[in-house]
Amino acid sequence: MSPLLIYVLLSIAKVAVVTVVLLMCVAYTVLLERKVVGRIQNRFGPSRVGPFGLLQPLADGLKLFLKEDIMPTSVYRPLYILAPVIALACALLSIAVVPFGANIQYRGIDLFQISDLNIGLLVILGVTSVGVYGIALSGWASNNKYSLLGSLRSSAQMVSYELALGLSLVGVVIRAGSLRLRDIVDVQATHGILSWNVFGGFQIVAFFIYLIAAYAETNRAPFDLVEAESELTGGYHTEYSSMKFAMFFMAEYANMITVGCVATLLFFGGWSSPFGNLLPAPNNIVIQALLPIFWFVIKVFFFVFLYIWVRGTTPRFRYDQLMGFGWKFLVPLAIANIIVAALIYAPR
Amino acid sequence: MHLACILPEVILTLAGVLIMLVDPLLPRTASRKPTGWFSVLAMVAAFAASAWQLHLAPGTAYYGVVQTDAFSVFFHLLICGTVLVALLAAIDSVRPEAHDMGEFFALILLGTVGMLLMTSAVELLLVFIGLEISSISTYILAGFRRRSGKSIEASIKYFLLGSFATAFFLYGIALTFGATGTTRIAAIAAALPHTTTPILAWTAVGLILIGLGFKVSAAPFHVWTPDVYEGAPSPVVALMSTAPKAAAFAVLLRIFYGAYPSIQQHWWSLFWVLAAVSMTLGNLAALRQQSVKRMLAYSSIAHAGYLLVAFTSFSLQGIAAASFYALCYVAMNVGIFAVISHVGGYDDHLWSITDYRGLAYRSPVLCGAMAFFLLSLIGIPFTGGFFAKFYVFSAALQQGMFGLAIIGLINSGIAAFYYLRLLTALYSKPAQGSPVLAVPRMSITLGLAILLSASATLLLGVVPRSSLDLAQRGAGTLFQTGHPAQAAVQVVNDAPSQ
Amino acid sequence: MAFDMYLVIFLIFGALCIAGALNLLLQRHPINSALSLIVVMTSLAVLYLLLGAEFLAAAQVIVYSGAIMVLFTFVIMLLNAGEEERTRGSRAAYLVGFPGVAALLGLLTYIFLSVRMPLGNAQLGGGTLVTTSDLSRVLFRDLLLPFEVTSILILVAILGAVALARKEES
Amino acid sequence: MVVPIAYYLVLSAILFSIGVAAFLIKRNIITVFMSIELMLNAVNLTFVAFAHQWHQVSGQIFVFFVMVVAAAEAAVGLAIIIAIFRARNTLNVDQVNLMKL
Amino acid sequence: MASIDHSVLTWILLLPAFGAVVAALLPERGKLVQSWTLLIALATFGLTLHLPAHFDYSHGGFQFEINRLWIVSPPIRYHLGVDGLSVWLVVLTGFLAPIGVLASWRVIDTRIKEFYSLFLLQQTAMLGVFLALDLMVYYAFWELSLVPMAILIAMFGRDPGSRTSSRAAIKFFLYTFIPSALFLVGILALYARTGTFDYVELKAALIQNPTLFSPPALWVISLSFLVAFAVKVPVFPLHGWLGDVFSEAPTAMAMVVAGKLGLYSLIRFHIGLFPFESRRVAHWMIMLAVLGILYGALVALVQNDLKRLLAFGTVSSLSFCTLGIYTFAINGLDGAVFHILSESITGGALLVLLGVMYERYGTYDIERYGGLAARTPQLATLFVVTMLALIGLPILNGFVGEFLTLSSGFATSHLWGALGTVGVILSAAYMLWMVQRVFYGPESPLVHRSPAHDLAPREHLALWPMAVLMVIMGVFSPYWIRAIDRGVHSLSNTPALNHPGAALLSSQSHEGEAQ
Repeated sequence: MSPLLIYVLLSIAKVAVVTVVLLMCVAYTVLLERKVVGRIQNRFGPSRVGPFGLLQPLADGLKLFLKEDIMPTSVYRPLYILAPVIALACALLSIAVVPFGANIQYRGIDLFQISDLNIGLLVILGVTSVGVYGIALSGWASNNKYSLLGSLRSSAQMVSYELALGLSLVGVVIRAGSLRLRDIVDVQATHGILSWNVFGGFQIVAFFIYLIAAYAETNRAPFDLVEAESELTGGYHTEYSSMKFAMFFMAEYANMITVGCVATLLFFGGWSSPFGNLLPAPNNIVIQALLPIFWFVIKVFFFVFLYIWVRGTTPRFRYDQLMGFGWKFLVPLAIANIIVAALIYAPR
Repeated sequence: MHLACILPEVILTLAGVLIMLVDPLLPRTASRKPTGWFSVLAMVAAFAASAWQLHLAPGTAYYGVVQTDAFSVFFHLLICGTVLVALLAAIDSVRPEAHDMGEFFALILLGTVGMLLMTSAVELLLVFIGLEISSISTYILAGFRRRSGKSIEASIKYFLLGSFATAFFLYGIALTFGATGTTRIAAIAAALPHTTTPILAWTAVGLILIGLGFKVSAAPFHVWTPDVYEGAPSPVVALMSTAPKAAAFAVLLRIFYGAYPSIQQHWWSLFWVLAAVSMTLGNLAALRQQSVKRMLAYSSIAHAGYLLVAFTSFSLQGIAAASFYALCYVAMNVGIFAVISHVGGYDDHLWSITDYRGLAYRSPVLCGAMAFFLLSLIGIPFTGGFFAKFYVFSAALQQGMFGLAIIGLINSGIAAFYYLRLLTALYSKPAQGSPVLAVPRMSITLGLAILLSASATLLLGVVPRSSLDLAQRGAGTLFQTGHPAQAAVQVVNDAPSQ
Repeated sequence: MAFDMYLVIFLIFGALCIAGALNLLLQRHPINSALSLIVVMTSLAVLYLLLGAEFLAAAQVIVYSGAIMVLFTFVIMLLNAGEEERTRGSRAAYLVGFPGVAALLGLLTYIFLSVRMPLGNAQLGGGTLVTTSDLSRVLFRDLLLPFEVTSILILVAILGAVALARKEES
Repeated sequence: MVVPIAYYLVLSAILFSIGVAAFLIKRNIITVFMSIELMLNAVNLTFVAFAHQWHQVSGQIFVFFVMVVAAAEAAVGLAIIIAIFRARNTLNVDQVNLMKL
Repeated sequence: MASIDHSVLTWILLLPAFGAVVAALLPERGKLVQSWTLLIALATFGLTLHLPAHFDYSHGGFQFEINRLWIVSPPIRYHLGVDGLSVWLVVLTGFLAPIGVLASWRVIDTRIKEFYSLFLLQQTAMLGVFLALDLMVYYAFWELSLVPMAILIAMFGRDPGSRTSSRAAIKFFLYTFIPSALFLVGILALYARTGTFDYVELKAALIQNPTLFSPPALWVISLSFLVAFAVKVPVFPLHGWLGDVFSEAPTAMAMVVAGKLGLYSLIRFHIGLFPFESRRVAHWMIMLAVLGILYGALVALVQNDLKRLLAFGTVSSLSFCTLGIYTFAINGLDGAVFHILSESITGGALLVLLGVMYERYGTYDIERYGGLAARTPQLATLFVVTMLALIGLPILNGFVGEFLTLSSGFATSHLWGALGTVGVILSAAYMLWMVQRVFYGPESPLVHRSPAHDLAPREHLALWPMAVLMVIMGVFSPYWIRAIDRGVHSLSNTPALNHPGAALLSSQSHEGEAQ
């Protein structure tokens, strides 16, 4: 086979595997959420379908797939259909630049990352920023006042918090001197937990800014004003049902996972072990390849769990509080953080 | 040393930021007038700093991005002085109870920073950013009287057409970059004679001229001018009809004489046409106007045309004449708009020429000042307007531009007609039955503003020597730096003799 | 084949740009125009990548598609702008505008094609990839002052946006 | 793997011209404003193409600054558009005509 | 020469300007402003008298010169000086000023400060025109002279603030301004080649270096000069503004508006700078002059408005000067300049008289007058004397000028000379007819109703000096001609084309620099 053909085939395989795994993760994150929130609220959550309700996602999926596709009469049809597609596509797209494990290559092809770009971080930011359209357009195309209000809120919210989010990453970039995600992880790999950006890189403030801003970006509690049931019924997806609704749903959870991945990569040392070089490197090539993935998954799981935990326990912001918090607190704090980071790293 | 080159800009930026910081801390009901006084103070400081820059050795700073030389200092002084007068005129003309006055003054200060940078920048990128700063702040200021539909309408028109022009200007820069591989003005001049794609540079010249033509409101790119002047608050018009325009002219001079001297034969005819059309169209349209502000808007188009005449004479005198014209033009225009902003009122309840009838009987001093400015606009001797026109046309005639000079001077005759219409209206008795609206007492600041601009106009007409000297010095620096090609030729000629 | 790849990508995204731009022109609803513009901008980002400007490509998506156009759609939604009425418009725009635009296009195309040889070709790779650090080296040294001055620009814009959008208290 | 730079330039000229045409015939202020953005984007493409040709970073940096400027313009422009909608309740340029053009 | 000789011209120029500024600042209390203006006007007149008193009649060049660099680049010089041509015009201007003040004493009762300061400004402008020897300075004063006039017409027209008065103001301004703009092109064109604005240097340069300009270029430049001056005179087809201005302007301003500025400029700058080109247009100008004489007189015949009648009479009368100038005979030039002086005085006197009548009866309509002589004999006497001077009765001043110009006209062309003489007869006709209708015959209802006030002391003060002067000038004309002769000698045909102009001029310019 020609090298090009191998390249193409392997790439397609990578994409397929990652997509499937991601979608599976999404499905089970939903289950996890229902379970954990259930526990937090002193109930069990789904437990009927399969052992511990493990088949529940499958059932949900089947239901949504098979449900009648309702097209409300007064919607603006092209955008009404396009919106969930945009949302899901953007949610899935950013995973393409995330490295899941160490740089292990087969025939010159990186196995654990779909695409290694010099500007990986920027690509993630870019894709996330385009993701706004999914929500914004859905609300507008629905021709429903609740939807419109929801999407107006979300556009404003996402644009506002994107600023703080972007600014919070500058410190990390300064430390690594690169926008490439592998480079960013590499500088955190040496001394384990001590050299992670969140501790050793003095980016703990940035980390919290990132986390808060990311919650707002994904429209999750406590920033879920976009779909605040008590005020806006379903918010932007009030008019959506069946598969199109499912796409929004999947997008939301995929975004959560992406945020978890990015937080892991940027602040928690990515796939590197918390013990750094303290542990001897395993000899077995397979373990060598899979151990980083293990660390990576653990960390991402932590963030996903955190999402659910926060959702279960915190009350929702009011809209003006949300905006005030973003502009008057997070953005200045992020700028201050940049200055501090610059002062720390300038002598180097 | 680097900071010294942008000292006036730094002062104004700090002052603007300070106003913005202090403004929210003031009690809601407190008068915002002190911010106005503070900005006046800052502008005086900037003026002094610019004057101090005269003693600096000319040179560039910040890796060759800005240049301090007689040319930039001349325009610095001009702009700072003009904005100072406009500020003085604005302090009492705008409603004192308004809460956004802090922003108003901060915007003026920051906008001035943009204009100042335009005049001293020798990197097209900085020129572009300076242009945008000054433009955006004027777009906003034009719409500052939000309760009036006209004001915001002026703002949107100004904004859309201004941004449209910016795109052309930018395209021109892009093609220049394509032809020469650089955006430094001196480097462009050096690279241009050797470029393999001169046609790109020629196109660039045209596009830049379109872009800046809008900014200086030269016909046929003038469509926004009358509407914007009519709709915007008069104190703002006093500012935006003068300082940003002068800055745009400085940029035109800097770019065309600094960067494109070697393809002069390709652009002078464009200026010829632009000048002739601007003068004629502006004056003819002004003849039909009833509104004083619209009339002055068209007259400003015509004045842009007179100024462009100076560009056609590719000479040191041409640059000096253009600079001097800009100076005189801003002096008289800022003055007349200061008067109008007082007479017409903040909401322009007096707007037509008939409303101005008999002003001499109501407030003779204001009217005298206005008459004086009108005379200067006509170009009567012993006013700045006369010498300005004189220098421009003598520069043009020295290059044999008889046609243009005759068009120009016939135009100044036409122009005299509509100025006189206003002038005689001022000195006629008010029409029977028309309500005589009292002109409020003139405040000290406004008086000061008018006094400053009137004395500047008079001095420029009687003893133009020192300002003309500075203009010529500035022209000298520009003309020299613009001629590396000639310098190279000289070196070649010198070679055999050694 | 590789040669073709590059040209094909260029043609695809170039065509996408033009299609988007034409759609902007032809659509009557502002939101459709906005979306067409987003298509143009995103395709341009791809073209930037082809020209070796990866940072710009990302910035294009983030700034234009992700920020500026979001603002546009936001405002369209906020004002609930409907389909534009086909008012006659100024006849001058049609009479002078279209020949003018056609002339502009013809002229520019002619000029660019006439200098096709001296301008040379764009090549993928070949050391022309401009990395972010290359950019920042020029940006923060040679063009430090313009960069700093940009902050004034943004300050002015913020001031203005606040001042204009605020409701007038009466 | 080559494409003549001139093709990029022609593409940008086409986009620019469509922008100008849209500026002239569109009647909705927001769309008019968008056509200006299109023009700026076209210019950006020219810059990038030339930057590639000259191997000059400064061309790309210019684009970077244009983006910043475009963002600032968008903020101000949209604020003005909101203000005019409040004042006049229309977004049609032909109805924004208190003053004769 | 006394030391004041070096600065006297500056004093003459600045005193009225200074007076104007002070007048603008004075409070409007009683007759304070009027008195101040009168004082200044008299002082200026006194200063101007210094000139003929210390004039060196043996010397043909410029005297009392002052020559300083004003602006370096382009080189504009503050160059003043008088010669035989201008000296009496300066004195005349000074002489008429106090009379103007006296004539306006009571008539102007509103916006007094404005009136008098503009009046004094006008004075400065006119003196500047006669004194300036640098073309730019000259042009500056030339243009400046429009402004006070236009504003005063607008403000103090017959019906202040009416459409007609502002139209008259605008008409006057534009008529003069537009040709002046072209005139400026001409000046700049001269400068572009010669590099100087100085009259003396320019003249020398043009004579020494005839190849500097191509003949068509010089021809066009000379035409731009000619048109600007001809409008101001006004020469026949360009007189459209005069009627309106005469009927609208206040007396004191109408006195100075016509004639001397334009005619002086024609002689000094058209003939002086372009001897060849001006000769090329000579027969056209003579023709226009004669047409003007006839046309003015004929139109004056049918006027019913006193001021309009006077306006057309003035056109007619001034055309004698034009006629004299373009004969290029020494007699003609002498006569022309002399006629400028006498016409200014007589015309001024007539305007004052009309003003006096208007003050009393409030109209200029001839139909409404009649039989005035019986009620106001002093007025009638002075009127008749002035009228006789105007129609050129021997022993009065008008005769000298008309005789000299017409005789040289005859020498040039019998036809034109003869027609000009017809004009003299016509002017006698309209004048006498007018006097007959106004002063004699039955008393009109208007005159009958109104109380009869004869001339007041102030009016006597204004009128008698002029009347006396008319007689003196008619009898002792050589006293004036002596100076004028020196001034115009070099311009006339007899020696002009072969006289050693270059040598003379270069010696003059050396002198200028020495001072």
